[in-house]
Amino acid sequence: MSTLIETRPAQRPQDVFAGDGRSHVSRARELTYAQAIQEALAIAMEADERVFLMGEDIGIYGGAFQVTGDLVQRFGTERVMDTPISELGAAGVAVGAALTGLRPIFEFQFSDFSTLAMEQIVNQAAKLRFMLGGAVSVPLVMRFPSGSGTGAAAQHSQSLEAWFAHVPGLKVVQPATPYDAKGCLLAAIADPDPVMIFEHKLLYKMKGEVPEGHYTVPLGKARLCRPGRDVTVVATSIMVHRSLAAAEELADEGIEAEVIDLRSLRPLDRDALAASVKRTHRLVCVYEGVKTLGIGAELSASIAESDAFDYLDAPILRLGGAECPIPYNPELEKAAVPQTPAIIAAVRNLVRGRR
Amino acid sequence: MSTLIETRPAQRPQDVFAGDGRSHVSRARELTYAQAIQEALAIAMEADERVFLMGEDIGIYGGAFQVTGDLVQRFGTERVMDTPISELGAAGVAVGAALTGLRPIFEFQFSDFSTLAMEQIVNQAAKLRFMLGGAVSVPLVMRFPSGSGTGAAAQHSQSLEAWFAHVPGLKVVQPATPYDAKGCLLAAIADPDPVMIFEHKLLYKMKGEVPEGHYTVPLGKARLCRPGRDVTVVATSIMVHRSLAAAEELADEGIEAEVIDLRSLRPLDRDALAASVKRTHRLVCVYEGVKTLGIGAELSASIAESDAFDYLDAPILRLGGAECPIPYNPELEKAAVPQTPAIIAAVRNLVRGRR
Amino acid sequence: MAVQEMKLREKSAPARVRVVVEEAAPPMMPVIYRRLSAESLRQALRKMLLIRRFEESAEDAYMRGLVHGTMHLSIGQEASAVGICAALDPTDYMTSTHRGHGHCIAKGAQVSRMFAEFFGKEDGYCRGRGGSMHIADVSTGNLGANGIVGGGIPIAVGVALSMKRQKRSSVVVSFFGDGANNEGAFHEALNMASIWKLPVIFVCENNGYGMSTSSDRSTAVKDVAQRASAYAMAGRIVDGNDFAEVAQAAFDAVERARQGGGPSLIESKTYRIRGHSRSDRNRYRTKEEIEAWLARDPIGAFERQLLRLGFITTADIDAIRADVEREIEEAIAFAKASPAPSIEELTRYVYSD
Amino acid sequence: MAVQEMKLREKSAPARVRVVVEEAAPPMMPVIYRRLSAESLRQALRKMLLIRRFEESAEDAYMRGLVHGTMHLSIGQEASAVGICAALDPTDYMTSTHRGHGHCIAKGAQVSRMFAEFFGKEDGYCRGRGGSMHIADVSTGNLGANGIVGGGIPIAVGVALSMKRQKRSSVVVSFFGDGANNEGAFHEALNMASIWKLPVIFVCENNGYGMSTSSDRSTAVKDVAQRASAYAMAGRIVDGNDFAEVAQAAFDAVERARQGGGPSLIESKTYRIRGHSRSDRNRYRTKEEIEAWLARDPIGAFERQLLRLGFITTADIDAIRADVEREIEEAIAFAKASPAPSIEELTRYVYSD
Ligand SMILES: Cc1ncc(C[n+]2csc(CCOP(=O)(O)OP(=O)(O)O)c2C)c(N)n1
Ligand SMILES: Cc1ncc(C[n+]2csc(CCOP(=O)(O)OP(=O)(O)O)c2C)c(N)n1
Ligand SMILES: [Mg+2]
Ligand SMILES: [Mg+2]
Repeated sequence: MSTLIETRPAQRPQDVFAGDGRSHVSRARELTYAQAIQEALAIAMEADERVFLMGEDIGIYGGAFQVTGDLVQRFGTERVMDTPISELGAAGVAVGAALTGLRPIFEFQFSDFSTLAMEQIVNQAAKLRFMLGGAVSVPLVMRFPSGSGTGAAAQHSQSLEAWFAHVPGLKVVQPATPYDAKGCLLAAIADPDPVMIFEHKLLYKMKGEVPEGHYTVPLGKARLCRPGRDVTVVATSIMVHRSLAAAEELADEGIEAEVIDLRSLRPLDRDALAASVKRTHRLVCVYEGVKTLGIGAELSASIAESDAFDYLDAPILRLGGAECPIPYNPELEKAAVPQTPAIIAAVRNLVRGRR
Repeated sequence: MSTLIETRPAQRPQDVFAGDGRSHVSRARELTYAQAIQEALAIAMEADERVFLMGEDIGIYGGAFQVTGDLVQRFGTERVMDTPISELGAAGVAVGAALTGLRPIFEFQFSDFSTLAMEQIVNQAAKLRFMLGGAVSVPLVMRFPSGSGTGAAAQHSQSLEAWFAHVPGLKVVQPATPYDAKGCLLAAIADPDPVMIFEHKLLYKMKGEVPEGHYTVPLGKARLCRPGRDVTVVATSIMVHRSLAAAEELADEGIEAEVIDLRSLRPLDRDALAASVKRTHRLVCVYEGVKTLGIGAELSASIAESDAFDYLDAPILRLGGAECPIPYNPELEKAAVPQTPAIIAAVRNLVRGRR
Repeated sequence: MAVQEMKLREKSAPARVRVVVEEAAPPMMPVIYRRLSAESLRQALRKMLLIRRFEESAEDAYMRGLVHGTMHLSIGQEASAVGICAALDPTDYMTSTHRGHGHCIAKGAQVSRMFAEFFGKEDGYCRGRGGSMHIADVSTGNLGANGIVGGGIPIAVGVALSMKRQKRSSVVVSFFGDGANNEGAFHEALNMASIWKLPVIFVCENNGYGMSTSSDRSTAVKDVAQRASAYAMAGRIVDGNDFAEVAQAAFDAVERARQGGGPSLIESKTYRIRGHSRSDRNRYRTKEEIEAWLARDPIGAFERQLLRLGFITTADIDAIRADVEREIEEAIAFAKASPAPSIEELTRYVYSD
Repeated sequence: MAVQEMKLREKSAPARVRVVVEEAAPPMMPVIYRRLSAESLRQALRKMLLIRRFEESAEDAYMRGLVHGTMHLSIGQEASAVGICAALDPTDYMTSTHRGHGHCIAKGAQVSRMFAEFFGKEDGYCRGRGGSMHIADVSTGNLGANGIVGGGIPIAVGVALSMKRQKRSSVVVSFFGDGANNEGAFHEALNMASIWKLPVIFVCENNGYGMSTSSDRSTAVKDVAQRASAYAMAGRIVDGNDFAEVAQAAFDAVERARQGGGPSLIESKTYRIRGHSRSDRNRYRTKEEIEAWLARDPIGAFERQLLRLGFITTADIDAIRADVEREIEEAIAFAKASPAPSIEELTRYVYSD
């Protein structure tokens, strides 16, 4: 029952595989996460006329987080379209375009504004294919800058990915590295169904190796970042890095944590997780979304109902966001989501049997 | 660590307690779930001028499910306000009214249309008090007719309560009986914070004992519907009844299932659930929302991380909605959500150790 | 009813609003009929009759328990659906509403597959997954009814963007009701269509009510067409029960759209004779109001007009009616005989895979 | 700039649009000044100066790392905020925007508690939980800035409903930008305010851009005020850099609202001198444009006018400026000294209990 998990390092050139003939393996360089996304967008637009970008201030402004940068200079305003501040309507426009031959990539300026477009995303994009008995498909990509840590307070700092992962018809990914940011985006663009990509704002400036050219990271596959025998730590997005940092420190204490980057929330790589838990017998889930009903709830429940249950030597822990909106004050803001010391303490206590 | 769980029967007259002086204990009669809600609305409006109703077609039409019925005749169009088809704006109107002295009760015609109002519900109603450091409160009640079984297909049959339960600042209840429908609603109206009430459309015609007059059911408390030693079945809304039916049949086979009606999704009565699991050593969660990241995920994870984990003799099972939109065809529609035979089979297999 | 066109000032022009009211009664022979062959007029009548009989038969099937859920019938609104679609090519697109049976037929769908859908069968347009509220026929450009009021409007704008970007000459019609015009989606969609000059025709079928709520009680302006001015768009009111008037407006708007002139808003004033849905107890309308509109039945009026103008004979009409009857009967038989979907395929069509 | 008022036809009146354009230049002494005491005019100037210095000091504090996150400064828009609020009583309400510092001060907030909020302190108006984007002062009726563009507009309508229902005489002002007018929330809110005749004044501060996107590229009509006609509402354009013009429109609209005459839309044409937020690289505007608007600085113009009309002397102005300077300094000192919230209280204020 175990399944494909990639091994470290995260950015192996051999991850690059031929997707559609245009792909080629090539040297990896260091790019930031934002640059990696921009490169993916450029590659896709270069290769396929149908691909275009929509969003607020993604043109001359370059996007609120400078992800689209200078793409408008290169591809023009027809393919890098600034929309009015009309999230619901613009999402509907993207759905209509996707239904009839185009491949829109929609940037929400902040993931929080998805609250205005849930109708189009959830009732239309996610369900149209099913409701019409397969007569259509909706090849739509949406990008959501998410998460806290920028001092932008409660309405600009949410991590809402769990909502989307609750919705059949959507695919939901949360790349944690520049490599995955590019590869998942290219996979999403090639996908015939709506794919929601949650990008952490604090990751945009993070650097990592990114191969040139076209490659894809398969949607729905978790990634093994660090093998370990004592406990499985499954994390998403920025929490992958905090969990890896925690694992380094724990190693000094003799605790070997296996760190898994979930990468995809729907489909969910349940088998990979179960296989890891069968090896380590302990599970800690780390995520930034509100703890209650955040992705960790599903991960925990998935293991608790699987045959990995019998291998568990300890309760399944979750470290998620606090049960409050994200506060403005920087100290409160930090306290509202898992930080490395909290991960270390939780894992240590679990492995040492102190609860 | 165990906590208050009420004992059966569900509709004990002694549940009635003095809430605010206007309450009185009285004889219970049979009312439908819809009538029970209507009675609660009438009592609250009679007692408190600030209470008023907003929604689409709740006036002369009486509501899509005849919940408001003839209330407009009794209270006039100022207090039973038909709104234009403007869910986002009308939700904002409710927030503004709640902020400044009124007590709006907002009916979504179908819970699916909440997708249009997530902005106001999640960014404003849920967060305003926090964002303003306690300077305001938002005493707002929203009612959401939910669930499948009416042949209304994918955009009129969703069970989205888990989304709301993921949002700190909201309270979320799902009454399963006429008794609770009335008592939870009266508690919600008295509550200073936003309360979201998810009502199952198939329950509206269900009859049950409902005391006259004012009483409240505390928000955040689960209800023990049926004691049992072999397994805890925790269910929400209509699944409570299917679980009770399953328990009756299972009793014939010698399996005694303890059935808990969760009633409230936020706050969540984790202690009551843990106490029950410690007694029964097994847990099955039954809910209609999509299985992945539905409320059962949180229930399972909550037990798996608690000290009740050590009492578990078997994996924690979840029966939730299928991973698809609700189909129109009636047979497919039934197959998309848990039905009594599936609950029986799952519980039986779990208790008998067949997995 | 007089055609009323409000041309709104160009973006940079000085504030000035010109209101042109053509007061003259329609001429004996509507101008638009010069563009339509006698055969196409007969076909239009046939479609209107087919819609009427489809709706009545669907209602009947519902009573017999063959149809699950609810239905929103468009009886009384046939001229609006057929008049608009008369101006469309098969390659043009449409988004429709919960009250979408008429639009679907008008755009060219087969009633056999529509009935099959209503009966929840595999031969249905949605393989039994969608039902009445999601009836669609992608092969004729109908992207579907929609359970969400206003949900189709921005989608139509996206389709129009797609056509323009792909340099395809297709235009898009977005049907919606008077109730829908108070949704934010309406506002956002019309604004975007206008700034991007997209080939979309917004058709508001104003039947006076959104469910039980009259336009008076829900919409701040008397005529939805007035709102066109907020988008620098042409807004036009037509008698939705008059095929010729609807068709004229549709041809004009489609022509404008195809020539790159951008979007238009047509308000088609009409009436739904039946209740909102199957559960409507009709408490919010008077018998007199309904009867007055029954007297303005679009099909009867169209028949009389075609007879008067010599496009058709009573024998022709009888033949068409009989033909429609036969088509409906065969369609129902087909639908009944169609297989039900397999429970094994419950989660099929969620993803493309 | 000429005052332009478009009165739209009543719902049931025949189609007719009257456009009244008052072409005359403002008289030497603005009419509205007859209603305002010399003292209140000096106070208005003081508030404008206080806003300006607050913004500059906040910017400075941001550079020094005292302010977390981002900020949206309203430098250049002071006359709009103060002109509108001049017509309001302390019991009147307001909803504001992400660019809300000026509104907050204009409505009567203390800059000390505002700085404390920006510094994330317990004495802040939001106890350090909200920051710039949620700055509020409920005691003076300011229900808060809002991080969601358009988010406050329907809330304002709800407050107005609340006032009407409770028979309180308060009115509500809803500030929003030109960008916000393309949100569905704007449409839905204005429609409801109109059908229910609520005492709300919608104030669109049109500074030409929503972030980098000019009105031209995002809004189908040239003037947002034109959209009032879609809600049978009075729409009025004012020079947002001219205190008197703004105040006149505000007094008129407030009077109408208080007397039960329903809502109005005021479009206040202005300009933000700084970038959209702290991260703006200003790629979308020309230096010339910015300089042209700098020459139309609302504060300088107001000072000159008050001097010319004899309401104030240069010595007065100097005294006010010095006084403002002192207030700002003391406020910053207060804010710095204020305690930080306790981490223990992280989840406090989520619920009332
Ligand atoms: C977003 C949304 N809100 C409410 C409803 C419920 N509903 C369905 S049809 C309808 C009335 C629509 O009125 P109108 O747009 O005038 O269309 P008509 O039914 O008159 O054809 C309502 C309120 C819905 N389906 N979707
Ligand atoms: C719903 C929503 N969409 C987008 C944003 C991001 N955003 C913040 S301010 C702004 C521009 C607003 O423009 P306008 O309404 O004209 O106000 P201004 O900034 O010019 O004062 C944008 C796009 C947001 N905060 N909320
Ligand atoms: Mg209607
Ligand atoms: Mg602006």
